Parts: sequence; structure tokens; C-alpha cells
Amino acid sequence: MTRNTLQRLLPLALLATVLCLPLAVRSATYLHIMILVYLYAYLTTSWNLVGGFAGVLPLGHAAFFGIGAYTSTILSLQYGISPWLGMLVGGVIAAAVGVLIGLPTFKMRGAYFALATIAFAEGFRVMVENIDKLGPFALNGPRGLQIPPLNFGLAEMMFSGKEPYYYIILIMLVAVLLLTSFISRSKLGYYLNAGGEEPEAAMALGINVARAKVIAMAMSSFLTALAGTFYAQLNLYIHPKSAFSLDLSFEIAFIALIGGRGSIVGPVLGALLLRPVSDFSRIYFGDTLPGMHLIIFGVILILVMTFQPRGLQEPLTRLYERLLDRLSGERRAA
Amino acid sequence: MSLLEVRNIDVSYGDVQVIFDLSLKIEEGEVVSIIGGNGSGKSTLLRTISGLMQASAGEISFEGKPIHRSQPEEIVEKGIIHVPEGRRLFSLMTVLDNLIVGAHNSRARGQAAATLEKVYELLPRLKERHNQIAMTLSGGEQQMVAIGRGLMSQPKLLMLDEPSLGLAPILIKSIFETVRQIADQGTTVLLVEQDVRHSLSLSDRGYVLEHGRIAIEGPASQLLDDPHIKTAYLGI
Amino acid sequence: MLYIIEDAINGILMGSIYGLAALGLTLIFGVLKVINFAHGSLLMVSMYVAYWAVTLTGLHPYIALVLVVPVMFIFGYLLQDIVIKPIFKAEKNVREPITVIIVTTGVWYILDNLTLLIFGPQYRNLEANPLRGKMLELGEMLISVPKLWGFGAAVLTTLAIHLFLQRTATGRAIRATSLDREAASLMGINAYKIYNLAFGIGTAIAGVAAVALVPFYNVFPTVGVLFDIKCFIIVVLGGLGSIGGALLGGIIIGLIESVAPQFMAATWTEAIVYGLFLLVLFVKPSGIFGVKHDW
Amino acid sequence: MNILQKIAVPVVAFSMLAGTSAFAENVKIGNIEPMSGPSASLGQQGKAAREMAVEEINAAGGIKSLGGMKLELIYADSESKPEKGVAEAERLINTEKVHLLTGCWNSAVTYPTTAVAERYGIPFVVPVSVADKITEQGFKTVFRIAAKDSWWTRDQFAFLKDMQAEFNTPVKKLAFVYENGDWGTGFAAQWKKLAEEGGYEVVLDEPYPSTSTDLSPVVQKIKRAKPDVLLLTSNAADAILLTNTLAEYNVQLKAIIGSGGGHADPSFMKAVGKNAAQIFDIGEWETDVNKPGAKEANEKYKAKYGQNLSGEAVDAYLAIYVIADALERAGSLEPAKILEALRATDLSSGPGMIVGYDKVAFDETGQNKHAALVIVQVNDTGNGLERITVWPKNARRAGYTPVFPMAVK
Amino acid sequence: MILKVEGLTKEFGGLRAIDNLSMEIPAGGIMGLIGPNGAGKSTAFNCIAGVYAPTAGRIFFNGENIGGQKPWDLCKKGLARTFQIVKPFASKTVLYNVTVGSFATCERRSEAEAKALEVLKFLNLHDKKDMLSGNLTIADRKRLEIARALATEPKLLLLDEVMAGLRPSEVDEVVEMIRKIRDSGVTILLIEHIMRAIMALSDRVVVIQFGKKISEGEPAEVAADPNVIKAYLGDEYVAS
Repeated sequence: MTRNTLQRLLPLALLATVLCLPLAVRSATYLHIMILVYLYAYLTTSWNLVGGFAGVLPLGHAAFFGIGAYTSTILSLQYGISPWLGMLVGGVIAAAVGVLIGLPTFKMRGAYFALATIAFAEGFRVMVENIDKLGPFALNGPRGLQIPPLNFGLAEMMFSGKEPYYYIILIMLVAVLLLTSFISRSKLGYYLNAGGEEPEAAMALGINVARAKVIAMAMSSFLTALAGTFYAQLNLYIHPKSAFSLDLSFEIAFIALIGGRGSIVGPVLGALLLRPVSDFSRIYFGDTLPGMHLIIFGVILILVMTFQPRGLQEPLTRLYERLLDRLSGERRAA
Repeated sequence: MSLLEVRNIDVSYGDVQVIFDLSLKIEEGEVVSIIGGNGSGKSTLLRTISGLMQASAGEISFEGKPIHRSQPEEIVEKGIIHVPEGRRLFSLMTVLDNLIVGAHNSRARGQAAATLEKVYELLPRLKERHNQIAMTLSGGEQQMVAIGRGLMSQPKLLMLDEPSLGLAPILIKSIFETVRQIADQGTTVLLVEQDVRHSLSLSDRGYVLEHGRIAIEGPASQLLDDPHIKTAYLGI
Repeated sequence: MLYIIEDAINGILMGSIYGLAALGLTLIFGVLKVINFAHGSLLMVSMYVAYWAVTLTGLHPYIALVLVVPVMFIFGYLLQDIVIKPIFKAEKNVREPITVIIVTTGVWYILDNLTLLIFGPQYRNLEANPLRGKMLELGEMLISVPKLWGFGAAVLTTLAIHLFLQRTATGRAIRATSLDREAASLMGINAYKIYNLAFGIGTAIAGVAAVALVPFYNVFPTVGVLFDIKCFIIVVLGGLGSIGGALLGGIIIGLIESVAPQFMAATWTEAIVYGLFLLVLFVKPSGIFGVKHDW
Repeated sequence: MNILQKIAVPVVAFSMLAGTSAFAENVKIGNIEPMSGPSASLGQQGKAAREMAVEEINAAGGIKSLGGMKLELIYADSESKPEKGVAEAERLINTEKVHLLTGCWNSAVTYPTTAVAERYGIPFVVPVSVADKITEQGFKTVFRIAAKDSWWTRDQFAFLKDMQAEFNTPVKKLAFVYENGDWGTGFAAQWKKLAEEGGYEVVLDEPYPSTSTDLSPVVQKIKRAKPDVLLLTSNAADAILLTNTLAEYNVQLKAIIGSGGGHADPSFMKAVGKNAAQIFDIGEWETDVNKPGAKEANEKYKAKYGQNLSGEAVDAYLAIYVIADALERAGSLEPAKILEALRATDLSSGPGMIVGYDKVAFDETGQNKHAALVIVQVNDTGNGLERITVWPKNARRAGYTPVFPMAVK
Repeated sequence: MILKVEGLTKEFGGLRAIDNLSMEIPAGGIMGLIGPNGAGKSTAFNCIAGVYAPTAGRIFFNGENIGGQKPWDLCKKGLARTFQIVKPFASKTVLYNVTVGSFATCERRSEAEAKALEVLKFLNLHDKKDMLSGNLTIADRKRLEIARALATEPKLLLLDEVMAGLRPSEVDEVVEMIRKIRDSGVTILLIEHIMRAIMALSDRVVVIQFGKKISEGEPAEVAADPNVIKAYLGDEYVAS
């Protein structure tokens, strides 16, 4: 096989494998872990639009996640609106909030920006915890919202098995990957990358950097909110501490940094590595060595940042190229 | 043995080579000028001597001992002080604190009080302004602080990077007079300048740097009359 | 009216202790230009050190200071030297390396959970504690004595750090490094050593805060998290890097937390604090008092 | 072909991994508990109590109707996070092939997790997660040993009424102070209803964040509201902080009534010392309960784990005995059979029955009908501070007279 | 006049970096702006390019007062610039860098890339289009900086020391390149330290010192102006 065919075939083979995985993996546990891997890969890819392409460090994406989860859940619980529709409504609200947050914060630098995004997300959590009713909408304060598992079906985005969730999030992930790779090749992507790397030069080349970032923020928060709805439908229960969790915001950023910020595959690699490590180490150490899984998580963070500060995407890509060389017996064209 | 000896160094920023096979010598007690246009590699040369940058090839020795692998603070400890371009004062600290930080190295620290008196004598303006925050000073005063701060380290070799930069002519004059006084008190001075006339007139020797290479070298008086300098600067 | 004053006094005292907890964070930021997300965990470790120092040796809780401060100084110094320094060296041209933030977060996870592994999840409280429940009566008003001591410690530490930075050679070297790392190294100052020192001192200050807290506060593995975000807010209110600002920022937070609940549910004070935090970030990112830190 | 192989190998390995431990030799009980994170203390007590029960049952010959089959506990850490609880339930059911589940202490984790069990038809025994909602979801697989929060609050008010009569001390004004989580706000909602019904005046209704680092402002509010009785719902850290601060500000009340949780945490008494004296607390169990075996069980536990059995721990301990009893009667590992047996539970004796009430039997929602609560008073009768059962009156420790109203300190 | 600067003044916290500077650039030519280090050339440049809003004075570009407008808007109006310290998007290829510029006038990537390739061919950078810009030599980076600006289709191109740090042979190449750009109809304002190049290229030269214009005229005139010699070589040089 020539290297070129191989290069085209491998991703297809991968996609086929991923599509068939539920046939081989009957265990709902492993499917669930895979679902979480895809969910986090999806979230991180969405985050990457701002945190990667635009070169800032947002640490408050849980705000959009929570908005998505709450919007669709409230609409479906109180008004019987399908979560699929609620998802879009949540996305639009989150995008609007994202723009409102982005306008003032993008002027800030480094640490200030990170802290401001944390404050926004935490502020949202505190609000939701303190509000039982917001006009006609019952938020239920700290008690959260539970979705009774009664109407299973595609329209309700609620299923008794894991497989539908697996395919939904897989489709979402593939879609968001296609979208980001499309964006990265579009004018917006060029503008974001340029503005993130050398803002002054970008401005001189006709780029309104702040506006590009705000557009990216709107898209990123829209996409993040969709995942919030998925999460609510997957767990059928949300409360402020989980839907607006600071840990989630942090984990998204970590996955991106470990995988490789600003690249398309980085978030997927990061999620593929970190999620299972944290899940499996929790499973194996959870009862005998409580907290061990978080120690392992911390150690990985430090090691990767020390030895591969730009993430694992670069060395892994090199490895992949070498694998292609080996398989095809051809050298990569320079 | 020369005080400072630079032998065949190459220096690059990343993969961009800025200095090519450059050698120079400074004897104890001399005032040496390095002149050259923007981008000729003057500042890079000083940054390499003071350890902020590493030469990719060649050697630098001071008092006969190699220093090209040393960290900046070790080089200061040996007696070379680099007064950087743009003064680089500790902007929010007072004049006095700036001066005291200059005496950070172990040779100078114990005698800081005495050195301070000498510096005040040389630069009386600093004494008047000792409590003022550095960034509120005028450009000329800031340059004096930068020089004073360098002197506080009791240098054997004082390297000045464009002390006249951005100063009004009257101030430039007084800065150069100060440099002359420092030299007269016995400190070896390496002066990097664009102001050819001023710097050469107070120097013993000079080097003209072009594109990272020594173009001409010789006694200062001789260089002053060299027509090549005018050509290099004005393109005529 | 009197009760508002009583609350305000409590707020100032408690707030000053928050400020003390945040002081180390602001010092570290001032020098390294990095937000140390592990600061809360370092406070937690300090509290364990203080707790065990008192429990094992039977020292008066405040005398434990002589043990806690040096131990935490060394801890912070080594942490910076061994874990964080390599990252700085790798990214020495970046002004605010994000990777360092991530590494400090890793340190946070490790410290908190290592403590859980070693000491278990129990809540600990000094048993033989001569200060427990001591209240000073001022007419109708009651003022907590350990908090008063904490206030004293906060003011004295702030003053001591201020004087240290202003008057000593090392202090000046730290300030110089903070203002211009390269120029400082041209004056013979080893910037990495200064980073280690600053990190050590910042951690030692967390030790002082721990000693102030332990006589009236619980010790448990996640206690740092409670103070973590509070500390971030305080240092931004006071101006990142500003020594006096940390104390003032702390007092503002303390006052809000103490006085605001008299007019609304205590849970809303958190929202007020975040609101104020964002307001300051947007309107005056240099901090409420807008003082450029010279220290 | 070699490419296909390269892909196939990990996939096969993965699915084989997924299929491990499919053959059970023991009865597997999955337990989801907060082993790390903010509620780790409670999770670990629950773990210890379960272990003790399993060791006892196995030592006594296991489940006889299943040929002496042994019980095996498998733990999972929820970190107090609902999504982790859900993921772990999935794993325990599918991968570990557990036959039953217990957990999860945090009500917020228990809701979604029981929904998973319901989906798979796996029995889920909840020792203690008090939110009413848990047994009111219409699930067929959920059984709760402990009382639900409407019963807890009901008993707190019944106790209050009884005490007023017994000591002839009227109580009019109440203050509610509670952590602003799921649990505290749930209790507060019930209190408000009961206060209205009982004709009390609520002078303070104050939620506070359980992450508070200073509760003096809340205590000041209590002091100024001048209630007769203060009802609290607190986690451990804030219970300790509140109790100490109440003492510091010398807040005079007729009674302080806790709601278990932080007030029942073994760290609590140790940490607050004499400031805990005369506080009432509601719980499932006390060391001084007048039940055969209770004392021994507590001593054994204390020797092993260094703490007294708490109400939470006893519920967990009993839950394992309830499960063993149901398995014995089911004589099968079929979920349907186990569920049937659990529904028919009528347990009134055995080593597990060291609780304050006499029987375990579930109503149609899965709630233990007989679950009852005791109220204790923390006091020192010469042996150091201890929790002394005072209510219901028939369970009161012999020779002890409750202090009501609280003595002026 | 494509650009007309009237009484431009810029102060930074009381410090006057540009003091009442006026100059005019006719369309189609090359104007040199020189002065010793720290004279205020870059500040003037930044005011024209929209980085700084002037403290006083007006700047007309094609007859429109553009003082205080943002750089990205100016770029779309046909005013492009390079940076003295080159700022390539270092993690991206040469083609990517130039395409960012050509997006200023087109929406689609294929179109933008086609135009970028044209520019690269025009500037003889075509064979390096797939190299990471961070790996280019300094000379190529400077060329890339020009290519990127040119891709925005400017009418006026501001070049900030594009020859600094180059070897003599490379300087000659850039001189040729600038001529070529001028011949394609782009007006050029050139800040440069390399006098040889300035003298060879410029139709007119403006000399500033301490933010003030001290001389203006054709290159030879300016080079002979005692004021200029004094500014460059020190006041005593004139006498000798």
C-alpha cells in the first residue's frame, strides 16, 4: 500500500472501528467511559476555539455547560419541549452570555483573564444555588433538577441503553471536529490564529482581533452548551455543583493543554489519555487509596508540562508519521 | 594579559546569526568604543560578554579566565558590569534603592556605603534625588542612575550600551563627561555608541562594527579621521 | 447600630486573616508573575504542620510559629526549586507561562490528596487549646481573642514583609527581580534563586496564617480549597503583587462577609464578592486602590 | 492485512478486559461512597461499618441458602459528584456484575444513581440518604433503611413538643440555620411547614454556604433574632465552626437541635469538646441504645476503626444484614428474586438489629416503614462527653434527665 | 498627496515623542524617514498606522482624516505596514502567513491562497511557501513581513527598518524588491537606518530628531545638511 492511500485509509478505519465499537464492547461501563472520553473531547474541542486558536486561557467554561444543561432541562421538565430543541435554545443563550463575558474580558491579559472567567463561572453557580425560581422557571436552587426516566425515546433524548448516547456524542464529536477543522481553514480560523500568536501584526493585517475572539467565544459557548444538554440527558440529574463545576472548567483546560492547545487532534488525544487514566485509577484505587487517582492526575499534569509543555500532540504525531512510514515502507515526502 | 579578551565568537538569535567570528581585546585602564549603526550587533556583543546570551563558538576570557560559559550573576561577581541599553532601571524603586541593588555582588556589598559616597560625588544629582521613584526622573537623570548603579558594583570593567540614546545634546555631553571622569578614576570602560564623535573623542581605541563583524579598528584619534565612518553612517 | 460595629470588627479581624493567607500568593505573583493555584494547599499543609507541632510537642499554639515558618519556608523553597523551576527555564521568554499555572494546579491535586491518604478525612481541632473560645468583652460587644491575635499577626507580618522588602539587601534584590528580571541579573542577582526565595517566603507566610487559624479553625484535607478562591479574589481586589493591598483586600472581603449577612441571606454574600471582584477586574484591574506596587 | 491485525488486537483486548470477572463465586455488593472529596469522612465510616458486617456474616458461614456463599464488597468513589456516581453504578453493574448496590450518602448522588439501578433492575439498598424524593421516584428497585427527611423533621418537632410538656417550658420562637445544599434546604422546607402547623414563630430562616470560613455573622444573626430554639442542618466543618462560635458569642437558647450529619460525625465531639454539651441531635442510633449486641458491636468497631459507630455507620451496618437476610430468603442471585425477597423483608432480630427501632419492613415505595429516630443529648455524666439517648421517652437512658432548657453558661 | 501629516504631536505621559511634525507623501514615490535612534520615527509611524491616537494634529490618507482610526480599518483602506521587530506567525507556514494578509480583501480561502501565492512569486519567496515561518532566516523573515503586508493590497506601504540586520548583499536584494513594489504602483514610506539604501531608494527624505523635523529634501541635499550630520555624528563632527 502506498503511503498516501494508507494516510487516507487509516482515519476511515479508525472511524469504522469507533462506529462498530459498541458491537464489540458490550459492557456499559466501558461504553460509558468511551462516552465520557468523547464528551470531554467534544468539550475541549469547543473550548479550543477560544483557548487554543485565540490563545487565551478561559477557566470558566462550566458556565456555558451549566446554562445548556439547565435550559434544556427546564424546558423539557416544565414545558415538555424536546431536549433537542432545548439544546439549541441553551446554545443560543450561552452564546449570548459568552459574548457578554467576552467583550470586557478579552481586553485582559494572562492571569487576569483566567481569574475573570473563573469568577464568572463561579458567580453563575452561586446565583443558581440561591435562586429557586427565576420568573416562571423553577431552578430549584441547590437541590437541582431531576429528569424522571419515564419517556425513553429519541425525541426525548433519553434511552435505557448506552449505545444511543454513544452514537449521539460520537456524532457531536465528529461534527465539532469537522467544524473546527473547517474553521481553522477559514478566514475566521486564520484570523484567530494570527490574533492569538501576534496580535499587533494581526491588527496591522486588517484583523479586528477583539471581534474575532468574541465570535469564537460565541461559537465556543454555543457548542459547550450543547454538551451540557447531553450531560443532563445522560445523567438525568443536574445540580449547580455539578453543572457549574469549577473542576469541569479546569479539566477541560487541562485536557487541551496536555493534548496540545490549538491543534485539531490535541483535545481528542488529551481526552483519550486523561479520562481513562482518571477513571481507571479511581476504579482501582478508589477504595484502598482514596484520592490516589487525583494524585496520579496531578503527576501527569506536572510531567507533561515539564517535558512536553506544548502538549502530547507533537510527539504523537511524529510517532504516527513513523508508523505510517513503517507500514507503507515509504518515507514521508519532505 | 588583556583584561578582557574576546576570541572568534559567533552569536545567534535562534537561527539568525548576528555576530560573526568577532575578536577584540581590552587592556586594563583603557576606554574602548565600539561604534556602528543600528543592527550591527553592538548590543548583542555586550549581551554575550555579560552572559545574557551564549556564544555558539569562540571564547571570552576576563583576567585570563574563561567566562563564556558563566551565568550573568557570576560574571558580575568577577567584575564586569553591563549598563544595558534603554537604562532598564527598576522603575518603581527609589534612586537610592536602585543604587544599592547595584552593590548586590559580594565584592561590593560590604563597601556599599563608601561606594555610594563616591557615586554621589561623581553624580551629585543622584544625591538630591535619592528618594525619588526612578520612573519619575528625566531621561538624563535616569541614565545617570543607570551608570551610578553600575558603578556601585565596583566594576573592573564597565560596559555602557548607548548611554546617549534619546537624550538631548546638552545631556549627552554631560553623560560623556561623566564617563571620562569614571575612566580617569581608573575604571576600564567599554563604550558602545552611535554617537561617533563623542565616544571616540574620549576613547583610547575604537572598533567599528558592521553587520556583526569588525570593519575597522584602531586608535580613536585615527578612527575619527577615517572617511569610512561617514560613509557607513550616511551612505555617501 | 452597635451590632453593625461588632460585625464590622469581626469582619476586619477575620478579613485581616484572609489577607494574611493571601499575602504569600500576592508576593509570589509579584515576583514570578504566576498565579500559584497551589496556594490554598500550601495553607492546608501549613495547618497540618501547625496542628501536629502543637499536638506532638504540647507547645502553645502560637509558639508553633518557630517550627511552622521554617518548615514551610523550606517546603516552598524546594517545591519551587525542584518542580516549578524547570518549567520556568523551559519557557523563560514567556512573561506569564500558562504551563506554570497548570503545574501549580497539579501540585494542588497532589498535596490535597496525599494529605487525605496520609491523615484521612477527619476534621481535626486542637484539643488542649488555651485560646479556644476566648472572647474579649467591650461593653456589649464580643470580640474573638484568637482572631484579634490573627489580626495582630496579619498586620505585623504585612509590616515585616514590607520592611524586609524595603530595607534589606535580599528584599531589594527581590523587588529588583520583580521589576526587571534581566536587569537584575545584570546586577549580579540570580533570578532563579530569588524565585525560590520568594516562593519560600510566600509559603512561610501561609505558615503564619495557618498558625493564626489553627487555634479556632478545623484542619482537614480540603480546607485549602475554601481559602483558595478567596485568596485569588483578595489579591485582585488589592492589586496583584501589592503587599498592603492583600491586607486591605482581605479586610474588604471580611467586611462584606460579616456585615452583608445582616441585610440578606449569608449565601448571597458570595455573589456580592464575585460581583465586586468582576467589577474591579473590569474597571480597575490594578486593584481597588490602584496602587502600583513598589516593594 | 497487518493493519487490520494491529487494530484488532487492542479491540479484542479491550473487550476481554470488559468481560473480566463475569463468573461470580461470591455475592457481589457494589458500594458507592464518597471516599475522597469533601464528604470523605462519611464515606469512609460507611465503608468500615459495611466491612465489619460482611466479616461477621462470612465468618458465620455466609449465605446458607446459597450454599454458604460469601459476601464480597466492591467499592467505588463518587467524590460526592453525581456524574461519578452514575458512572460507577454503570461500571459496578456491568463490569463487576454486582448483584446489589448500596450507597451513596449524598442525596445528590443517590438520585441519579438509583435511576441507573432501576434501569438495570438491580436492587439498590440505601442505608442513609435522607431526601424524601429518593423513594418517591416510583422506582421498584430502591429500598431505604433510614428514615426520610420528612420523618426526621417530623420527629424533631414531635420531640420539641414533648419536651415543652415534660419540662413545662414553652417554646415560641424558632430559628432555622442550614447549609445551602440539597440536604439543608430540603430540611428547611419541611421545617417551615411544620412550624406553621405547630404555631411557632420563625424568627430566622438562614441558609449559609457550607464552604464558609467564618460563621460569626450567622451566629450574630441568631443572637439578635433571640429564638428559643435553634434547628441546624450542618456538615462537619460548619457544625464544628457553628458550635464553637455559638459558645464564643454566648448565645443563650433553650435548645439547639441538630439534624445528624455533621453533628453526628465522630470528629464533631472531639473537635468542639465541652461546647457540644447539652446540644440535642437527631439520629438513627446511639451507643447507649438498649439493644442486645449494640454495646459489643460498638466496642468491636471502636477497637478496629478508632471511632464510635455513628448513626450513618449503623445504617450501613444494618443494610448489609438486611441484604443478607433477603439473600437467605431468596436463595437465588436472580435480581427479580432478590427484589421480591427485599420487598418481603420483615427483619426484627439478628446481629444487625442494633438500631433504635424494632423492625425493618419496606412499604410500597421501598421506604422502611419502621424506621424511627432517636434524639440524643450530648452531655457529660462523669465519663466525658457522650451522646445520651433522651427521646422517645421509652428509649431514654435510665437515670438521665435531659437538660431543657439549656443551662445558662 | 496620498498621505498628508499636519502638525502631528504625540505625548506619552508628558514626554513629547513627536512634536508638531508635518510632511506630505505624493502617490507613487518612495519617501524616506530617517533620524538617529530614539528620534521618534517609530512613534510617528505608529501614529500613521493607527497604533497610537495622535495627541494633536491630523493625518490625511487619500484626503480622509484617519487620525485615531484602528489599524485593521486602516489596513482595509489600503494602508499596510511592517514591523521593525518582525512578527511572523511563527508556528505557521510562509503561505499561511501571507494568506492571513490576503484575507483582508477576500473571503474564501482558495482565493486568498491564490493571491498569497502570487505575492510570494512576486517577491521570490515561492519556493519557501511550505516552510514554517519561525524557521526562516532573518532576511527571509523580513521579506515575509513585506509579503504579508503586500498581500493586503495596500496603496501605501509603511516599511519599518526592513533592512536592519541584513548582510550587504541581502540589502541590495531588498532594495531591488522595494523598487519592484514601487513600480507596481504602491507608494512607500520607508524608515531605515542603512543610509546607503535610503539614499539609493528615496525620492525624498525627511529627517527627524527629538520628534521634530530637522531636514527635508532629496537624499543628496539631506546628506549634506549640517543639521543632519550633527544629529548623526555629534556636533563636533561638522567642524572636522
